[in-house]
Amino acid sequence: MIRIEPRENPSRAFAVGIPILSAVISLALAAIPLLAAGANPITAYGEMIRGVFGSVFALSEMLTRATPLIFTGLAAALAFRAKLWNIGAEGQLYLGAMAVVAIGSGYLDAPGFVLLPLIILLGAGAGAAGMMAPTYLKVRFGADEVVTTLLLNFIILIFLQMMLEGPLQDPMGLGWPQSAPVLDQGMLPPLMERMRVHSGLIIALVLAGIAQFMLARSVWGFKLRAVGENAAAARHAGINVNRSLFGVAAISGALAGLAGVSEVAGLKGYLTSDLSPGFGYTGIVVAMLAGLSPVGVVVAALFIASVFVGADSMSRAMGVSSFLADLVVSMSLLCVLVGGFLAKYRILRTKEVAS
Amino acid sequence: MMDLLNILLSESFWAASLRIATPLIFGVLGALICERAGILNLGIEGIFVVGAMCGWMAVWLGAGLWGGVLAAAAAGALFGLLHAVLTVPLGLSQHVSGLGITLFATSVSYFTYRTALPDVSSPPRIEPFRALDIPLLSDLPFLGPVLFQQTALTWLALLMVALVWYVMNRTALGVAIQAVGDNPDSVDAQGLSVYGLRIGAIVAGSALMALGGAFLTMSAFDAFFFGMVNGRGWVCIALVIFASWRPGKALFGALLFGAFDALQVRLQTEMGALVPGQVFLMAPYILSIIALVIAARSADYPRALLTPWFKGQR
Amino acid sequence: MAEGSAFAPTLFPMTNSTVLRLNGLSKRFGPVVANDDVSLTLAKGEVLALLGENGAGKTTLMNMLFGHYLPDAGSVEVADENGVLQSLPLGHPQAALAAGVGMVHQHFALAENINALDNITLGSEPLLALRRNRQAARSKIEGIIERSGLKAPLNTPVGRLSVGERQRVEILKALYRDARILVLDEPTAVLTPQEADTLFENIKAMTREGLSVIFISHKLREVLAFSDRIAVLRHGRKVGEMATADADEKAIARMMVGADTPKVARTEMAPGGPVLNLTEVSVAGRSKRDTLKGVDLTVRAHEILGIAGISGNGQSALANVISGLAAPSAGHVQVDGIEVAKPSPAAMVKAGIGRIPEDRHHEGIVGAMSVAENMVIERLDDPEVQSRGLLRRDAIRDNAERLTQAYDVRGPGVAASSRLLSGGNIQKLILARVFERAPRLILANQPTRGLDMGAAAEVGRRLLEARERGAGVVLISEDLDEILGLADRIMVIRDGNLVEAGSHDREKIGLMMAGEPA
Amino acid sequence: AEKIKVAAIYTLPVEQQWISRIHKALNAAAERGDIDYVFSENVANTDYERVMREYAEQGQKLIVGEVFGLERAARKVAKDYPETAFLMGSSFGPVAPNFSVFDNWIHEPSYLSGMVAGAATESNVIGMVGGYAIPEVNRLMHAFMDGAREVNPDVKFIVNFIDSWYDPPKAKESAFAMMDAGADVMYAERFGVSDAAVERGVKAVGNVIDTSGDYPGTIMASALWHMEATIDKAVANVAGGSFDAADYGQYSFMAYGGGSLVMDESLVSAETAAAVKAREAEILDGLFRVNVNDARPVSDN
Ligand SMILES: Nc1ncnc2c1ncn2[C@@H]1O[C@H](COP(=O)(O)OP(=O)(O)OP(=O)(O)O)[C@@H](O)[C@H]1O
Ligand SMILES: Nc1ncnc2c1ncn2[C@@H]1O[C@H](COP(=O)(O)OP(=O)(O)OP(=O)(O)O)[C@@H](O)[C@H]1O
Ligand SMILES: [Mg+2]
Ligand SMILES: [Mg+2]
Repeated sequence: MIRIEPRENPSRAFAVGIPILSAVISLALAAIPLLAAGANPITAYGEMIRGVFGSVFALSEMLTRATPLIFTGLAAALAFRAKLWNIGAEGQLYLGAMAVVAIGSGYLDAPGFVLLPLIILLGAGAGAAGMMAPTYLKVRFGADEVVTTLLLNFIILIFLQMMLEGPLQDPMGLGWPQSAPVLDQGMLPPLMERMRVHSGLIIALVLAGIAQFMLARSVWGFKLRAVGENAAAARHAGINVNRSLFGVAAISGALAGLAGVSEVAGLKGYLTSDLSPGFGYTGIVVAMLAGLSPVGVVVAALFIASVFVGADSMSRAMGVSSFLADLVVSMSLLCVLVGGFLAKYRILRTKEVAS
Repeated sequence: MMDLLNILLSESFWAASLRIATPLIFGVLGALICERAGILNLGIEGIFVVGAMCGWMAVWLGAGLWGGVLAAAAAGALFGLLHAVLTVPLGLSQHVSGLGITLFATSVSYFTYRTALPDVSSPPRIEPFRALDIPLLSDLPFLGPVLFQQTALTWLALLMVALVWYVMNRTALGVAIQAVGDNPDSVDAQGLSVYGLRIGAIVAGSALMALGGAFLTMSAFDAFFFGMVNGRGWVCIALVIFASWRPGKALFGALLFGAFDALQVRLQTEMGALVPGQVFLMAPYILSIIALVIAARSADYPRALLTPWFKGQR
Repeated sequence: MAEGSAFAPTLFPMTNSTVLRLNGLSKRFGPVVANDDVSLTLAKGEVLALLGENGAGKTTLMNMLFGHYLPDAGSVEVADENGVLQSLPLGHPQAALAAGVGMVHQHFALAENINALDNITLGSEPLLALRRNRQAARSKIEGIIERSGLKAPLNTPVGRLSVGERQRVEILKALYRDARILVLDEPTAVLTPQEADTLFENIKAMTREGLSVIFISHKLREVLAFSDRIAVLRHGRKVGEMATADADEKAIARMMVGADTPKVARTEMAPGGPVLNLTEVSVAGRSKRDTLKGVDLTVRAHEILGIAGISGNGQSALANVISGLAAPSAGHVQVDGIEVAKPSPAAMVKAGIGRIPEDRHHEGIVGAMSVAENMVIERLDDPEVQSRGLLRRDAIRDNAERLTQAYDVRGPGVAASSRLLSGGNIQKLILARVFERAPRLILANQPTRGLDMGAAAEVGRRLLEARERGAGVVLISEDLDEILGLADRIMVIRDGNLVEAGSHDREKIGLMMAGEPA
Repeated sequence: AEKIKVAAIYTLPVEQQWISRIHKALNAAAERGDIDYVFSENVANTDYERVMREYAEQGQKLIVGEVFGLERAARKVAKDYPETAFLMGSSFGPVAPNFSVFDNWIHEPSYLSGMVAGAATESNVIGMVGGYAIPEVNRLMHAFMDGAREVNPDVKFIVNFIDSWYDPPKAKESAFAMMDAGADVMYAERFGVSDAAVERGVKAVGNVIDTSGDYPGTIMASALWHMEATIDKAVANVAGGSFDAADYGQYSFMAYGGGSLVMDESLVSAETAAAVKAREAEILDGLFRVNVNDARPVSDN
């Protein structure tokens, strides 16, 4: 028989060592597909590390990939803290992105200090609206938000396609379903010459810090935690549960919307329907890996981005199928998940007590 | 211009609805079994991919159509087992594990497919399931084309609805699965294994989900493509709540969704000039949300859904 | 008596009729020693009462017997059909069930989405069989109901049954498995006195057919009335056994806590002006328990108003109105003569109402948050707790340090999760939170349910103290003894109606509760 | 000669019709020993720029791909790596010194295949199932429609986009719906359409790739795209050190062998075949120009 017991005082070495160990194990497991594809795993690991840390460019690429994940990870982490299961960050990201190009691609030719804040605000607002709707359906009708937010992702994506073939289409785009470019002064400034990493990263980091602080230290965070951990007790204690839910829904949606803002106004400059390769969904994974802690989200996002960028670059260097990257990411995700468990619990084999 | 009524009365519309619904029926039933036992399985989208890939590949390697069905189910069961181990004895987050399984199953399938077939410019075809064409029945006026010219997998799906209903409502196993999804302690106190029931339900449910994927490559089409599952798994997650975790309603929900989809393509061909095509593509999803809002009040969730349970702990 | 010794002699020497023997069972949970070398025997047809304070280890001991927990040491022997003791494989509920041990858990272990019949037969049939023989099962259960008098609707989903019915379904579950040894863990905690008496009479009748029973209870009245023998646990050790015939309340209490428990004494006191007025208040609920039909109620200062009644007659609705969780569909609520315009929990707290909720785990505390945070959860607007939206963490901690001292809340510290407190200490936390604000009115809903005598006495003392200070108290309880002991005035709630009892006559109130004209 | 190092970056898997043509041409060049060929498929637009830079850093001499989703960024990368030659599918023009563009300009054979379809339909209804309404697709559909209208002014079109590159079951259902609405010839832009045609026994016209082997007796004609001309020209230029920014679009024209029509003459009437061939000759001689129209096609009703 197997028994699972919480560890009494997990040592610090344990808390740090186990995640590292599980990351190492996941790399070891990555040897299986590598060997199957006929590549030398040892060389491959070297390539993988080089792909992330081998150059300023590689590092910048990793940070670029982590940026939207911090936003969507925060979006999921905060909502999940209140047990509001927002699976819709992907759609909210696109709402934010649509707001950016709706206003920023020439509709309003204002100076940067007006346009940029406006873009950020509107993008966040659009994302927030995208989460308020399902929250309303949940509060008012009891409609499960996992499902409504998930379905809204599809609806918003189709809506986006419609907009990109309609009102938002770039008249100069030769008919491609894409928006006109965001005006130069509406773009988030890059952080480094000739690199893609941009100031969206700074916004993401600052927001993670604020979220961490507010969660632990503010009345708002107190209420949020109480609602998430035990809504009935929170209500009994006089906390307005619905207001808390709407509040966190707005913030969560806004963060996801900012992911869209940062991708459009920080990176691509215009909007297409394939802006996000699933950042919204990966954000959920990031949030849970982080144990729903905002600072943890930053670490988890960097981890996921490193594994992806490293594995992707390695697949190219080794000449194996580029589907390897997602495979390695998923394997390390599962390993780290199990590792996190082992850090908190121990599994005991109990002998049958003969009596 | 054919009007709406004409469409709704045409047998080909209903046949199409059932065809489109078939993978969803498998998927909803699978998700239903998992959730009845208290476990959300967001791995469904990836398990669809695995089912589509393995089923097709087995046939392509010469296992025969039913061999392919078995291979798909086995592969689905395997990934279900992984999800089960992570979420049941280890009690890890069902959301993350599920999304992780989807990513894992999808990338394993793609990587395997590409590594096995590095140089195909056009995916290899198999001889898929053909419409059954049951002699007399197929010639029945309306029912003939709608029901009796479907493939064996559609029939299997309908059979599964009946089977799952029977197991859930008429057997001790079904009662135990319902109980473990509501209050694991009730099962534990009666000497049944909570872990066993949950793991079993997830494995069985995942095998069914994989058949939904297999239908795409072995009946609806005859080859495997990247991205061909195209969100069908997620739709099942929505439908299972719409169905209040009941097999009969699951069939109804899947058919409804299939009918919307079939209607959508027909209306789009008729009215494409008037309304952007996307309006029709959105319709099934919007209608699902509306249906959910209407159904939500009466939906009684498996109470233990998402809550891990550990033996000997409180 | 050899307190805690490994070889504590059992009062009754083993006889041929011994059906159960626990030998030196021990169990630790991390640093907590829940059971330490406990031995017990049980004779055929005997009713053994297992007593002890909250956390003494009673449930743990029974859980080891039944196989939920694996002991760290010790063994269990159960008599087979021929009366020969056989050792029981440990850690397997299935083995215990097969050996004829049935257990009714402190917390219901019922699936609410399936009916009573299915709950009862769960696990007794082969899982992979294609058919079930429900007819046979039904007639067997009906036979048991016939013999035991434990009536419960079999076809209704358990979620719709009352607590009393659920309790009976739990027992039917055990009897259906042909239990020869029945373990009942606080079976009457949620029952009315009448229900409890009926239950014990039924069980008593079954012992005459050879059923042996161990039951756990904090209610000495029923222990003295229905048990044959008493065993007492303290801090995980067995500290004594006695025949019930030789026992009295005082002796038992001393054995349980190692000292006499203080008796709560109520002195008469002249009531002051009204602090709470309900006029023609109605609540339209979905079930009987959530419905009020035009009730009038006045509570005055220096007064404890006891609300007696069988559970599910509208107590929840009444409590919800007073605590602001439910808005009346008609009528007026006045606190200190001022109409509460928009009732909400926050408005009620602001109006000076302190609430002790019925379900302390579910409504009273946020288990994952710290003791200190739970201490201030009702006054987050207070400048002592926050300034400009930020928590004043030092003040919050100091407040908690002071209150845990003053109210003797014991546990792993104010920074620890409140979930880690025992039930009694959770209740003390809530008392501290409520009394600290010197409320004008206190709503105490089932405040001592599940508490041991010491903790219950503490709650009573605090309520009387508040009354002396000038607060009004609404005490809703199913424990008639508690109401008789504490209340200045008693009303009976039945079918959503409130009626003045007019006296402290136990008999008369009992009849009113049952709905018979007094 | 020394082998040229060539890398390709595709945003979709190499089975996608469009991409498969580039992939095929590059593979052919690799087999001949002209180039060393590596590729990355299914690269998200977000990652595309990184992959371009990685290949450039690796020292690839020629990078082939499609930059419809990132026109500006791609040109920026090219500027940063002047030593590398870029040949990209693009809607815009080339940028000196090293950024060349191409596109699948097979509107000419599409027009011809439209003639085949227009002559073949008896119900005068032709169904067209597309993936996304992008210029690359719209253009070919319009050419096809023009061709059909030339031989049959009464023909009506039903058009449907499934908003997915890869959902053959969905494309198939869409095709069935069109046949229910009377279509008896299908324009098979997506996988799945021809399958539906086979099941219902109607005829289909293929696009970009030749699938007549898979659906014998169903595919009357296909407008094919051949990237060989484009690729070989670019590789030769790189090898000769003369690669510069140019529009390679013309190498997809019929005159350069970049586009062609195949017909299954057993399925096409002699009369039609003759007319088509006459038109084909005119196009090759530059006597007939097929119109280019990138607007989203809609159903007639
Ligand atoms: N899940 C748990 N994990 C670790 N320790 C626990 C857990 N539950 C309870 N404890 C410990 O057990 C002690 C007593 O808790 P418990 O809830 O069993 O009290 P109790 O004796 O049942 O009291 P009451 O009858 O008042 O509810 C607590 O102080 C706590 O430290
Ligand atoms: N699963 C568990 N994990 C951790 N601690 C536990 C567990 N079960 C019991 N304990 C601890 O063991 C001790 C004995 O608990 P037990 O529930 O047996 O008390 P009890 O006598 O039944 O109390 P009560 O009268 O409150 O029901 C308590 O301190 C409790 O916290
Ligand atoms: Mg107990
Ligand atoms: Mg207790």
